[in-house]
Amino acid sequence: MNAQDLTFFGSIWAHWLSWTILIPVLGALAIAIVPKDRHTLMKGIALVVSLVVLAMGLTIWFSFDPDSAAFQFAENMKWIPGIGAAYLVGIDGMSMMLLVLTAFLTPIALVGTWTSVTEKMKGYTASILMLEAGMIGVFIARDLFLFYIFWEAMLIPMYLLIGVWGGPRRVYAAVKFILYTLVGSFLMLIAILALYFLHGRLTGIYTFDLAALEQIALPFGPQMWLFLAFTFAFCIKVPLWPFHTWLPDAHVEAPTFGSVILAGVLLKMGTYGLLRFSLPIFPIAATIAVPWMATLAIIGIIYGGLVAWVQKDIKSLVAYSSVAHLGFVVLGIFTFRAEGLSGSILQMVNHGLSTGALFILVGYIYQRRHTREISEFGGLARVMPIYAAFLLVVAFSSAGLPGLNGFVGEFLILIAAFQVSPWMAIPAIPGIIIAALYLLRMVRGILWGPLDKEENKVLKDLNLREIVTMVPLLFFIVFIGVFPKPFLRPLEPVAAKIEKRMSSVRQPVRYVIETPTTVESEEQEIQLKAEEPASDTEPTESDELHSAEMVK
Amino acid sequence: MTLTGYLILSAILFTLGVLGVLLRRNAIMILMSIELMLNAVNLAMVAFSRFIPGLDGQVISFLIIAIAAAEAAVGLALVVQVARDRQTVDVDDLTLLRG
Amino acid sequence: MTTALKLVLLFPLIGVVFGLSFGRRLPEKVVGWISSLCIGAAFVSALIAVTGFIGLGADGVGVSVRLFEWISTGPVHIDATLWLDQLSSVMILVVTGVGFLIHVYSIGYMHGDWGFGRFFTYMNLFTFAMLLLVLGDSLAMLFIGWEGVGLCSYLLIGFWFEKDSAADAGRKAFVVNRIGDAAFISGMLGIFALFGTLEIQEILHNSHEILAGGGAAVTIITLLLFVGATGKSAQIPLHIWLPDAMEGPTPVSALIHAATMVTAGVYLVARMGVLFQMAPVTLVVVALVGALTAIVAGFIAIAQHDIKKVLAYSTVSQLGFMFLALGAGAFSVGIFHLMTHAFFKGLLFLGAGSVIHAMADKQDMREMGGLKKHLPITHATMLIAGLALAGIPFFSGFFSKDEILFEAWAGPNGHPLFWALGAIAAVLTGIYIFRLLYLTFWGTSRVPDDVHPHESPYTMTVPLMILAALAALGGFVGLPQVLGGGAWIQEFIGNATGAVSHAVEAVGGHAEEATHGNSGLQVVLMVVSVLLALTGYWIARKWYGRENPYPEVPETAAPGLWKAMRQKFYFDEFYFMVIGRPLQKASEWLYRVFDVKVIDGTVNGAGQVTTTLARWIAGLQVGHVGSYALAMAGGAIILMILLLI
Amino acid sequence: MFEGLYSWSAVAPALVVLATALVVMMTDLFVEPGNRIVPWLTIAGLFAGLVVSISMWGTEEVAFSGAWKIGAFSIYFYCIFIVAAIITIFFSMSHEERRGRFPGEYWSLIPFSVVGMMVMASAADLITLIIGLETMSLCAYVMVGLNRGDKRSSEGALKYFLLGAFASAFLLYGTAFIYGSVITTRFAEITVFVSAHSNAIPFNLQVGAILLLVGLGFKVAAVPFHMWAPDAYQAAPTPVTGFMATAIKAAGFAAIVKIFGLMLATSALVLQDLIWWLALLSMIVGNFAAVMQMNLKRMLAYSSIAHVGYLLTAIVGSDPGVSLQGGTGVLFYLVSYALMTLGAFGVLIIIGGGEDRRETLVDMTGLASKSPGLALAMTIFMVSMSGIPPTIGFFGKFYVFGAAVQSGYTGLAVIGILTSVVGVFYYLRVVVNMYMKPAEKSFVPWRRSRISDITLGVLAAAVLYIGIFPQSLLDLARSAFKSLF
Repeated sequence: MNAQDLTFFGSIWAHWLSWTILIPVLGALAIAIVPKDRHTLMKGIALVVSLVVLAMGLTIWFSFDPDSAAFQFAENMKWIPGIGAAYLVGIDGMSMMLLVLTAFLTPIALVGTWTSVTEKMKGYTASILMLEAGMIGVFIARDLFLFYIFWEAMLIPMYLLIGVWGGPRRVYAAVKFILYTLVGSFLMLIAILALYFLHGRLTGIYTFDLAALEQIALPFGPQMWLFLAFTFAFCIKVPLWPFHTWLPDAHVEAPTFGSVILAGVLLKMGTYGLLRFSLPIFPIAATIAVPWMATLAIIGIIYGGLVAWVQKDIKSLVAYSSVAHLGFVVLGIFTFRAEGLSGSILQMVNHGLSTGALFILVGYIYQRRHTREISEFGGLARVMPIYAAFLLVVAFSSAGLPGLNGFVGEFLILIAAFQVSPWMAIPAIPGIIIAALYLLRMVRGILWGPLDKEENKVLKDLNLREIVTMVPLLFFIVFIGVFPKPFLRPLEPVAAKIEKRMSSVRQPVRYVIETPTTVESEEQEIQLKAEEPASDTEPTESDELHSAEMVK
Repeated sequence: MTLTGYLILSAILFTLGVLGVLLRRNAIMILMSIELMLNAVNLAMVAFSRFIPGLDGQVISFLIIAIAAAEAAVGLALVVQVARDRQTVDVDDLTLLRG
Repeated sequence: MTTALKLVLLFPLIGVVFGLSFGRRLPEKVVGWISSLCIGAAFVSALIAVTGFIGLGADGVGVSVRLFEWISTGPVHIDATLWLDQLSSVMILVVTGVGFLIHVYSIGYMHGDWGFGRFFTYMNLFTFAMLLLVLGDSLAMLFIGWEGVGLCSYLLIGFWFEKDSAADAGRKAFVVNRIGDAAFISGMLGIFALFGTLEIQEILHNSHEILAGGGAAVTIITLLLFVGATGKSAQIPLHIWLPDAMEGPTPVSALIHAATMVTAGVYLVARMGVLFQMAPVTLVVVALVGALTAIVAGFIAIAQHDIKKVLAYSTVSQLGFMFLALGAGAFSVGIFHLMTHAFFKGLLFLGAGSVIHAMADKQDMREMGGLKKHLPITHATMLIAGLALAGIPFFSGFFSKDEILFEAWAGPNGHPLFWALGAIAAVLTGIYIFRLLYLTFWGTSRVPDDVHPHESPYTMTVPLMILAALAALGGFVGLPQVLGGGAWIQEFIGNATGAVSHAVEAVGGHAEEATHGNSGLQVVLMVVSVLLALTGYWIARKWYGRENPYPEVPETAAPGLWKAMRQKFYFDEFYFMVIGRPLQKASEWLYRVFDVKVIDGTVNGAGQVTTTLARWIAGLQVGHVGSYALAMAGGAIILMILLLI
Repeated sequence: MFEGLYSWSAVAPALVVLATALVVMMTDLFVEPGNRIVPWLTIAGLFAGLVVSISMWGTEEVAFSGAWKIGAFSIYFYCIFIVAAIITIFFSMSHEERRGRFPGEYWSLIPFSVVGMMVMASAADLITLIIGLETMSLCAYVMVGLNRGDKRSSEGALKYFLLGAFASAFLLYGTAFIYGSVITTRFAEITVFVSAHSNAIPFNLQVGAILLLVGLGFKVAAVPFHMWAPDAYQAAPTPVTGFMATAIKAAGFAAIVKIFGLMLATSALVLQDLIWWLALLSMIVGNFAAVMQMNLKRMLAYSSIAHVGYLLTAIVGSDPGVSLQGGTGVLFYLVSYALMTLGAFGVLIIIGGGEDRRETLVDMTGLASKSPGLALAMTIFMVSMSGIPPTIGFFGKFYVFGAAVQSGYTGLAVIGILTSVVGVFYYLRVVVNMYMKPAEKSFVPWRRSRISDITLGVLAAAVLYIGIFPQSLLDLARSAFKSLF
């Protein structure tokens, strides 16, 4: 079906992606006019809307061509021609995966936390839907300006979720979350502007279209700076060590829904940004940054794990474990190898599933006991066997047990890293020991041991709603572990494309550029020396001419 | 007397006015210092006008006198209001608003 | 045959699904028997598959059964493929056969436990994972099984999770195993980097091309794999988890911690034998670690009071023997011992379980003695197993252990020193097993009055008897040539690891078969090893064949050594002091000081600096008109100055 | 030279507003105090002025021998002024209901000051500009002091007045120097002179330019000429504060764009570097000092100083020869700033109660549960001021920083954007108080006025709508700026 098809369904189908954003927004507006005390109705609207989005996500999944690296479901509309920004959306395998993850986790988290919030329901449900719209927007935008709008716009609902419905230190956590993120993304804004003008100056075309921005060979100096600014913003979001300290606070204080989405989707935006922007637009800078990024990632893996190990609060344990897990993702990204890249993307999904599930499970016992201290529990397996089974599977998924989803991603990442250099992979490997340490400590503390607390003896096992929430998560945790192929396949073209882009500049990087005054001309040589110019990613001739003019 | 001479005189007057604003504590005196500054401007205007073609400068100086008058009117009214409210016109006492 | 092979995997999986669905709802008997029958069916399938395979020719190459493509991305292609050759044939038969017996035994043993269904679910899952481990054609598949059995081991050790000690032991087992796993993964990464694949057969096939002449790479890779093996097979320095693992129900100890899972390391080394043979340094390390473990664990076993602990250390020690064989280059002999060990050690554990069952869950041998009359079947079967373990001639253990000692001296990579170490361990074996028999079954009864020992039900004794038969006679499949046998099992397995030898010959290694002509030495060593076993018996008899064996003779004779042995040579304490505690302290420090104070302190510090700056800047606004005007005039002057510059 | 002398249409909008002011002043004499006819009459007159202004969009006319020029630029600003004035009057009416009546002359002071602003926006001569500026300022001094009986109000007014007069003297002195070196005060001729002498700018001209910078810097409250602003903003009745923060600031920037963005925007003068410093200091001082403010009016005063910094950043980056981005950015930003600031002050006016002043952070506590709509609107304004999409404030900031980046002042843009993180802190603190803290017990309910509610709703909607679809406003701003050439 194409855009000219003027049937009703055809026109909707032509803007299918836009509808995935619009529907939650409309849902939020609908919630806004619901009378104040109709809580169930509001939750119902939110659930129905998110299920509709999930259904749309699934149609996308099934009608997606997994073998194509091109952007599918693309839409292109005029928006702000005055600055060259257009409403460009479209998805490749990576975006599709994360879109579906978002659409999947939102209703799950909503059902999982159905009874955990009881006040200010209107704002809560509306924030949830706005958040969903914003997150999907981030993943489908192909225009840098549009991307940035979504990137920041979704901060506000998350900020409100943490700050209004959070724990005792919620205000601190919410403010820290938003300020920390904004430091990075505001700097990225300047970098976006600089990139935009640089591109305009080099090519004469002022645009935010990602496809165009990827084409140019940026001069060395600006490339480094811009890379730093972009990457800094993404690293805060990831969060890469040592920019992680907002995360435990945010997780601990956020309501369960917030934690699930924060861990499940929001953190992925950082790694998504690295893959979507930092690598393809600044390949040389990214290549130079490999040792640094890998070092930080590895420190994150070890450090996050060790610190998680000594946490008393379950949520904060899971939060630090996210630092470690995302360290793996970043490590995989900076291998620039196809298997590492697809492993990383898969690992994003895996982390979303398993950490999301963990937070939901923590939420269950929090709602029963109103505490998250590990020491307050013990022996729950006796009174809550179903819960115990779920927690076990999820914990082992998070620990990267083969046969469950976590292993596939981690293993691919390690393989890729080892191929780049053993020094990139081996130091990360203790991370999997440590993962066992902290997760088993958690399981030990919650499930095993004598059931010696009176409050715990009367705990009820999961009810049907709670089980229904977990089943889809567990299904995919096992499914991806056993049969990851359907999930890896759509990622392959994306990974191959990025690998190609990166390898086109990999060799000449060893070049030492001495004098800053001749940077641009050196850069030209570098570009010319690249052995096999990759036809679709290599700068076109006109770009070269423009940069030559710059030199003069 | 050369243009420079007039300008120097004007600058001295202006500076005296500035110093008056900075150092005086009585609102009326500050107002008068500002008038002094405006007169320094007038002097400069007229001097320029004297040494370059056209009479614009002299016309402008009349405008400035008018402005000075208007300012004095509003300013004195405000001083009166403050005096009524606070029984003082010492600007150093006017520190309710700060920080 | 391929279908049968798939069924081998499928039946335990059905058992798992069944257990998950109905484990808590149906009566014990039904659950127990259906679960056991799943394993039994798997055993039958395995028999069919193996028969089919042998029908193709006992010396043929393996058969691969591709299930589906597991991972395929970029250059990484990993298939879920099963590989049946002589080595895996032996393994699946042992796993399903012994597994089936232990399942049946468990029906009686676990009777009345509230987690009955859960237990059988775990056991089935374990069997599935173990089969995957031995059947996987790719290192990745093997690793899935490897971790899968680790998971089950974790769950089963901590089966009685309400006991703190059980929960802790399970965790310890998993974490220590993970250390080995980490090394295993590293090894796999290295292999993938060199070979571009993880398919074992492909790796072995290409090894001497890619690793022409060995070199550091293969040494490092094999060492890493070996570290992985030490984790799973409880070798020094990663042996500390196994004794604690005895917290699990006894059938678990029999199945997982004696017969099958702990031998996975041995299996791995044998499986990757080609690579190991190309790395002589590694082989020496393997042999030394094996021998050292055999001795150290033997000493520790002598000083344990807990019947299961004795057996646990005995297992560690026997695994050491197996590694000694592997290190000597005699891979098939190692597997042979693995098999006989599965019989007699499984039997010993089941017997111990029967004793414990009879003693109302008491495990301390100081409260036993003279149980022979209460538990005749248990006694008889355990005696057979003990004799096999000690290496008394014509019991199964005799053949395999004797072979090991011989190969340690004369194997492709053998050395008399290895033999000497093995010989010491053999004496120790005799001492601790006869000590166990003396203290448990013989002598006078020290049973407390409130305990009334009784023989176990048939579900438990029948498996004991079957295993006893195997333990007694199972060795004859490997009857050495000097005794007129064909060393059939070694030949058989050698076909799988033998590709090995042929490959290695090309690069100048010894062929395993090369030693088989050396029959004179073999006879001498065989006699010596029988003497060693008898020496062990003699010492045990001297020390424990008394009216009251307590206080034990070595305790009074060498109290210092005894204490060290009782305390397991302080491995746990040492690790805790050197690794555990510092790591915990470091983590605490990282969190409390570095994370909260330094990193987060910087972040919050930025906020505080902002506030301080803000207060200072806002403080400039003092409220005086004069100061405001001064700021303006000052600003104007500064602008003027900037202009003039 | 005299071709434009009799062009009445060029001054028609200003005349309409002037007439309004006079009529209102007269009417006030004849109706009893507090009669609603007076504000409505003002609104009607201002609206007429708005209609006349808009109807002249696209024309370009000169009057008073070239001292007055009306074009798209002027009309753009007329609209800002008049709309701000109308909204201010709406808010003033609600303000009256809570805080007592304004004196009758208040309603005429607003159109009078609008006339002054309009004169500034259409000035083509320094003298015209100064006359407009004085007209506007004198009205403003009086309006600040209108909270009779409040000691702070008169104090603030006096401070504002003294410093304003002081600044005027600098401005006039600067005019004198420019007149002395260029022999004229017409913008067009000065522009020609500057480009002709770009390699040898007379010293007098440079001194004059700096003195002008001081004077105009004062009017828009750029650091270090800003110190009156917090005091005056806090002192003034809240509607007046809103009016000052938007219309008066816009008028100041109309002058700055003309003079520093265009007339003197040449690298021969070092002004660019000087404004760089002003921009930098404004952003830092404004944002940091605002952190300490518990009084929201004072906080918004400092925040307006910060926003002046952002606007000056665009002026720094303004090089009309290369790109229109700087000037367009300023024009766009002024509208965005006006919308969100008026909205924020509108909320303050509505929550402001009778006896107590209710203008501190604490007074916002629990607003979300008391009045969710109001809280939502305030959140939108605060988010917009923080520069977070999808709001107009984001696009404005994006555009002005873009101007700086484009001209190579990336460093300034980086510092600016970092200080705006501090800004986010104090803007969102308002949101924190509204949403995340329990409601105060002693919260006295207030009477809602439909006019203010609708006004706020329209403002919030505009903030969002233009934030998402900024193109039309961008086009207007661009053609307005273009018309200056």
